[in-house]
Amino acid sequence: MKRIDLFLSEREVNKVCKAISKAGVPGYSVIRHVTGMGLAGEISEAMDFSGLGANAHVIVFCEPHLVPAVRAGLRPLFDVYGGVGFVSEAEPL
Amino acid sequence: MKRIDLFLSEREVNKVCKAISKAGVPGYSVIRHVTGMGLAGEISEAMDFSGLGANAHVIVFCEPHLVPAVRAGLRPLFDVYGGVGFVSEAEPL
Amino acid sequence: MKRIDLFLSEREVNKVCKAISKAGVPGYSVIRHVTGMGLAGEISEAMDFSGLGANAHVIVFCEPHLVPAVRAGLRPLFDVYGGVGFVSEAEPL
Amino acid sequence: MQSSLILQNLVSAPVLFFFLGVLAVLVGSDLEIPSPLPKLFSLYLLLAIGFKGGLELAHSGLGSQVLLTIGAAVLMSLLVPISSFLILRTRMDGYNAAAIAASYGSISAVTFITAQSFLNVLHLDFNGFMVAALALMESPAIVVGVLLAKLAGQSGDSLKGAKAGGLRWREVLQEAFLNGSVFLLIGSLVIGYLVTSFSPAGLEKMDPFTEKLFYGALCFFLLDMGIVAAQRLRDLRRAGPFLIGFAVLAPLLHAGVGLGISRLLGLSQGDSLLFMVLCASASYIAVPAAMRMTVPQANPSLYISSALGVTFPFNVVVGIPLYMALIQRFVPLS
Amino acid sequence: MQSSLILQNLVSAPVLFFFLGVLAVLVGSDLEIPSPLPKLFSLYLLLAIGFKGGLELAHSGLGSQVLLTIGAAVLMSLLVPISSFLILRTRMDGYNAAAIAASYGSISAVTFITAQSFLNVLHLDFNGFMVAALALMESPAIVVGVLLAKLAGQSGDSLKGAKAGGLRWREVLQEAFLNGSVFLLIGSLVIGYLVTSFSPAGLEKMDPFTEKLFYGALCFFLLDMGIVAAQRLRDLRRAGPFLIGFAVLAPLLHAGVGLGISRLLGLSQGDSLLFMVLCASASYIAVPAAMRMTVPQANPSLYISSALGVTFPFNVVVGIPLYMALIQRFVPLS
Amino acid sequence: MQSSLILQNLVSAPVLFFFLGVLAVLVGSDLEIPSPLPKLFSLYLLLAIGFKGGLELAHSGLGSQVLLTIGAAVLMSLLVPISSFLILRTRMDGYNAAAIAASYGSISAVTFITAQSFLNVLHLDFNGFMVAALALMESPAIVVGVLLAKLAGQSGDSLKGAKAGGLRWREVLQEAFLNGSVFLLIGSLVIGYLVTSFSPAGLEKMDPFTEKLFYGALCFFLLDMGIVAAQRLRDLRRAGPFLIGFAVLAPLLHAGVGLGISRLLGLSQGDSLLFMVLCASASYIAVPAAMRMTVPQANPSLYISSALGVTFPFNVVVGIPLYMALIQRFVPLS
Ligand SMILES: Nc1ncnc2c1ncn2[C@@H]1O[C@H](COP(=O)(O)O)[C@@H](O)[C@H]1O
Ligand SMILES: Nc1ncnc2c1ncn2[C@@H]1O[C@H](COP(=O)(O)O)[C@@H](O)[C@H]1O
Ligand SMILES: Nc1ncnc2c1ncn2[C@@H]1O[C@H](COP(=O)(O)O)[C@@H](O)[C@H]1O
Ligand code: NA
Ligand code: NA
Ligand code: NA
Repeated sequence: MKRIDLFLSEREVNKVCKAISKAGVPGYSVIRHVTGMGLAGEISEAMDFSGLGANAHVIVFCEPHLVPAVRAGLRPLFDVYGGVGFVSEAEPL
Repeated sequence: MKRIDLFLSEREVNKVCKAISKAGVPGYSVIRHVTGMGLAGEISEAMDFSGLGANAHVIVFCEPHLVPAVRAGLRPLFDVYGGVGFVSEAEPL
Repeated sequence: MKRIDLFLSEREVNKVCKAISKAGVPGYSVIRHVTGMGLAGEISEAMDFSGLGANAHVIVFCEPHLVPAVRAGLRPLFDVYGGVGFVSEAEPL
Repeated sequence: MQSSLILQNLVSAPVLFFFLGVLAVLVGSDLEIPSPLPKLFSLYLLLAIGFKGGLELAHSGLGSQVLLTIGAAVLMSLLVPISSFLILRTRMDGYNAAAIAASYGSISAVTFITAQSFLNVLHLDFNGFMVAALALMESPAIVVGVLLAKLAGQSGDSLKGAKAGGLRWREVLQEAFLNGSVFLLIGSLVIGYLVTSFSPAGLEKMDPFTEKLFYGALCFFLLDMGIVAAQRLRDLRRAGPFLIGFAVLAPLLHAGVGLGISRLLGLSQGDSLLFMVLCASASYIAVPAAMRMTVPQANPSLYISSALGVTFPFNVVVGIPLYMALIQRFVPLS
Repeated sequence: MQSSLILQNLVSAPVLFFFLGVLAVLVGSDLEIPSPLPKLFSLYLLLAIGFKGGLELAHSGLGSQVLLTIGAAVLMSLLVPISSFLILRTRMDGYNAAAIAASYGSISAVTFITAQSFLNVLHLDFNGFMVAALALMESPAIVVGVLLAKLAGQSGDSLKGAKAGGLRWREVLQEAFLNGSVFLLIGSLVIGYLVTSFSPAGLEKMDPFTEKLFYGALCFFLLDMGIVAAQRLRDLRRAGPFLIGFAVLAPLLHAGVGLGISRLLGLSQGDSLLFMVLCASASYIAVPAAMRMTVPQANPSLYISSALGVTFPFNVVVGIPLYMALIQRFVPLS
Repeated sequence: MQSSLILQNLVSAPVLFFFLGVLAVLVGSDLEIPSPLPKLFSLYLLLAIGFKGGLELAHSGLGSQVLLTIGAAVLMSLLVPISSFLILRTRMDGYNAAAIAASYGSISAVTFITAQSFLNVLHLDFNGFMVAALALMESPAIVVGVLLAKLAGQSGDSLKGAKAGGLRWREVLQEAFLNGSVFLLIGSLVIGYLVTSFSPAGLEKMDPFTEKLFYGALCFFLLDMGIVAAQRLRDLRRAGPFLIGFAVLAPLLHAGVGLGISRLLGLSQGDSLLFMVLCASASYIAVPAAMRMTVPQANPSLYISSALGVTFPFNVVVGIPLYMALIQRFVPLS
C-alpha cells in the first residue's frame, strides 16, 4: 500500500479532490489551514479573510497501482497552480 | 519504530486516545477539523455548529511491539463508529 | 528522499522554521492547533485564549544529506522547550 | 390573508438571508462561513434564547397553565418519535427509523426563534415559558429514539448491532441531558431565572447582548443554515421520495396535533404558533450529535438531510405562515 | 484646513487601531487575530455595509442621478484597469500587470467605510446609493483583468501560459460575480432593499447589529489590517520602487479623475469623497481571491502587497483627508 | 452584610455563567467553546477595558493621586513576586517558584472586570485610572520572575538550566512589554485617551461596542473560563496541598496589604476594591505565555493551575465580596 501526501493552496482543494477521486482512490483526508514554505515563497493564514486561504494537506492511502493515475490527474493542476506531492510505503493497521 | 495514522470522527477522539494510551504508547498527536472521504461518504465541517464535528487525524510513533495492542484497542471502536488506520516505518530524528 | 515530522509547542514554531530553513531544506509545511500527549503531559487548546497555543506539526521533505543539519539545528530548541522529531523514507510523487 | 402572511414572512431579513445562503450553493458561489464561526452563533443563540426564556419564566411564574403546557410539550416529544418510528419502519431499517424519529420528536431552536420574530412583526404576544417547553423537549425524544433503536436491534435486523451489546444507559442519558446544546440552553434558562429573581439590576446590562443583538445574529446564522441546508439537498436525492415525503408531511401532521392541543389548553394565538412549531420542527443540532454516539448504526446523512434539508426550510418558509393562517381561523384572539 | 483634516482623521479610533496593528508588527509583538476571526469581521462588514446600502437605496430610489453615478463608477472600473495595465506593462510581464491592474480597477470596501466614518465626524451627508456603485465595481474590473492577462499571454511572453489554453469564461464569470465577498455584498444590498420596501418593521431590529456595532467592528478589523499590511511591507521591498511608486501615484491619479467626474455629475461633497475613494482604492479582498484562480501565472505577493501594503494605508491615512481638502476647494457645499 | 454581598455576587450573570462552565466539566457535558472563539472574547475584553480606561484617564487627568496609586500598584507588582518566591522556594525548585511568583505579582483582567461589575451593582463609583494601574502591573512582574528564575538557576539547582546560558534580555523585555495581551491592553488605553482628548465625537460611536456589549461578552468568556478552570482541577491534585494552600492564602495576604495601601492613599471604596483585586489576583493570560518562553524549565501546569484553577475562582466567588466586606468596615464612604 502507498501513502501519498499532497500540499497545495486551499483554493484548489476541491479540484484536487475531484482529480484523485477520479483516479479511483478508496478515500482521502484533507487538513486545511496549513501554512508553509515552498517554491512560491511563504504561505500564511494572514489573507484568509479575503477567501484566499492558506495551504491544504491532502493524505491518500491507496494501492500502488493507483499512484500513476493520481499523479497524472494532479500534474496539470500542480503545473498551473503550484503544489507538491510525495509518496511513501504503508500498510493497513 | 512504527508510525500509526488513524482517521476517525472527532466525536470519538477521546475514546481513541484512551484506547491507545492504554496500549502503552509513549505519546500521540491529534489534528482536528480534518475533512475527507471514506466508506461512510464525504465528511465536511458543515455540521460543526451542532457538535457533530468532522474527522480527526491521530498520529502515533511507537515501538513495533506496541502495534498489536493499539490495533486490538481500536478494533471495537472502528467496528462500531467507522475509522481507518495505517502503519509505516519511521525512526527518531 | 526523507520525510521529517516534528511536534512542538506553537510558541516555538517560528524558531523551528528558521532553524530548518537555515539547514537548507527546500520547503516545509506547518499544521497548528495540534493537541497531544508526550513527556510534558497532555497539551490541549484550552489555553489558546492566552496566547499559549497548543502544539504544531511541522513536515519537511528533503534530501537525506540535509537530515543531520536539521537535527543539529533543532537539538538546542528541543532540549530547552521540548518537542519530538521522526524520520521516514519517501519519494517525490 | 394567508398569502399576505407568506409574503410578510418571506421578506423578513432572517428568511431572506436563509435564501441567500441557499442561492450561494445553487449558483456555485464560494461563500462560506468558516468553522467555528457557525458554532459561535449557535452557542450565542442558545445562550440568549435560554436567558430570555428564564427571564420571562420568572415573570410569568409556574402556574398551572404553564405546567400543563410544558407537560403537553414533553408528552409530544415522547409520542412523536413513536408514531414517526412506526411510519418510517415500513420502509427502512430500525436504526435509521429510530434516529429519524428522534429528530422529529425533538425541536429546532432556530425555527422557534424565527416564529418568535414572525410574531413580533405581527405584534402578537407570546409567553416566555414556551422556551422552557422547548428546552425540555430535546432530551425525552433522544431517550425514546435510543430505546426504539435498541428494540429494533433486538428484533434481529441489525447491521452491525451485534457488537453494540446491552444498552449503555449512562451514555444515553449523558447524550440526552448533558449534550452541549441542551446543557447550555437549560443552564442559561436557569441563570436567566435566577438573575431575574434575585438580581434584576443585572438584566439591563445583559439586554444589549441577549436582546438587541439577537435579530442580526439570527440573520447571520440563517445565512449559514441556508448554505448547509442546500448542500444537503444532494444527499437527499439519495434518500429517496419516501423520506422526502415524510419530511414534508410529518411537520404538517404534528403541527395539526399541536393545534388541537393548543385549543384544548386554551393557548393564545402567539403561544399556539410556538407550540405548533415545537411539534412540527425536527432537531438538527442536539439529536444528530447524540445519535451519532448512541445509534452509530444509523446513517447520519439520512437524519440530518431530512431534518435540515427539508423540514427546516419547509417550516421556516411555508410552515410558519401556514400554521399562523390556521390559527387565525381556529384560535380566537384572546 | 488640510492639516486639521489630517489630524481629525488620524485620531479617529479606526485609524488609530490600524496603526496599533502596524506598530505591533514593527516592534515584534506577538499580537495576532487568529484565523478565522478576521473572516468573521470581513463577512460582518460586507453584510452590514450591503444591508445599509440597500436600505438607503430604497429610500433614495433609482433616479437618473443615481443611475448616472453608478454608470460612471462602473465605467471607471473598466477604464482604470486598462490604463493601469498600460503603465505597469512597461516594467513587468503581462500577467502581473493584468492582475495588479484588476486590483486598482476594483475597490476596497474598508477604505470606503473609513471614508464614511470620516464624513460622519465632519457631519457631511452622503447617499446610500454609493454602496451600490461600490458593489458593482468589483466584477467588471476582474473580467477586464482576466481579458488583459489573456491578451498578454497570447502576445507571447507567457510564463506557464501555454498550459492555460482557451479562456475558461465560465470560471472567470464565476470568480467575478459569484466570489463570496461580491455575492454577500450584493445579496445583502438586495435584502436591505427588499426589507426596507416591504417589511420596514424589521429594520429597527437589524439596527443594533448592522448600525450600532459597526464602528467597533471596523476598529477590530482595522487592527488586523494593520498587522497584515505591515507584514506585507517586507514583500514590498522585493517588489521594487516602480511598483511602490505606482501604488502611491495611481490612487492620486484615479482620485483626480474621480473628482472631475464628481463635478460633472454634480455630486455633493460627501458623495464626491466616496466616489473619489472608490476610484482611488484597490481591492485586496475579492480581486486577489479571483486572480489566484483565473490568472495563476501572476505572483500574488505583488498584487496583494501593493494594494494592501501601500495603497490601502496611503488612502486611509493620507488620501481621505487629502481628497477632502481638494473637494472643499473644488466642490461647492450643496 | 457579608453574606448578602456574597449572595449578591453569586447571582450575578457572569459568576453564574462561570459556574455553568465548571458544572459542565464536573457532570461530563461535552459543552465546549471551540478555539479560537475564547481568543475572540479575550481580545475583545482587553480592547474594551483598555479603551474605556483610556477614556476615563483622559477625564480624570494625571493628578498626583493618580500617579501615586499607579506607582503603588507597580511597586506591588515588583514586591509580590519576591515575597511569593521566598515562600514558594521553601518547597519547590527555583524555576517553578519564580514562574508562579511572577503570576501572582501580575494581574487577572477578568477578575478586575468582575469586580467592576460588582461595584456597578452596588452603585459604587470607581476611577478609570485603575485600568492604567492594571495595564502597568503585568510587565514588571514578568521581569522580576525571570530575574528570580535566573538567580535560582545560578544557585545550582537547575534542571536543564545549563543550556539556558546568559539572560537573553531582549527576549525577556519583549515577552514582558510586547506580549500580545499587554500590547493590546496598553495600546487600547492610549487610543482611548487620544480619541477622548482629540476627537470626542468618535466616543459615542464606540460606545455600543466597548460599553453595551461588554457585560454579555464577559458572561460568554466566563463560561469558557469555568470550563478551563474546572479542567485544571485535575492537574491540581498532582500539584499537592502546599500549592493549593498558597493559591488560596496568597490572595488573602496580598488583598490585605492592598487594603492597607488603599487606606494610606485615601482611595474611595470602589477604588480600594479594585486595588485589592489587582494585588490579590494572579495572571493566567500574559504571564504563562511569557514564562513558557523565558523560563521553559518551569512546569506550565503548575503556574496555570494555581492561578486559573484556584486563585481565579476563589477571587471571583469568595474574594470580591469578602474584600468588599472588609472595605465597608475599614474604608469610610467618601
Ligand atoms: N484511503 C484513505 N486515505 C486517507 N484517508 C482515508 C482513507 N479512507 C478513509 N479515510 C479517512 O477516514 C475517515 C473515515 O473513514 P470511513 O470510516 O471509511 O468513512 C474518512 O472520512 C477519511 O477522512
Ligand atoms: N510518540 C509520539 N507520537 C506522536 N506524537 C508525539 C509523540 N510523543 C510526543 N508527541 C507530540 O509531541 C509533543 C511534545 O512532546 P513532548 O516534548 O514529549 O511533551 C506532544 O504534546 C505530542 O503532540
Ligand atoms: N519540501 C517540502 N516539504 C514539506 N512541504 C513542502 C515542501 N515543499 C513545498 N511544501 C508545501 O507545499 C506548498 C506549495 O509548494 P510550492 O508549490 O513549491 O510553493 C508550500 O507552501 C508548502 O506548504
Ligand atoms: Na418536533
Ligand atoms: Na479603484
Ligand atoms: Na497580583
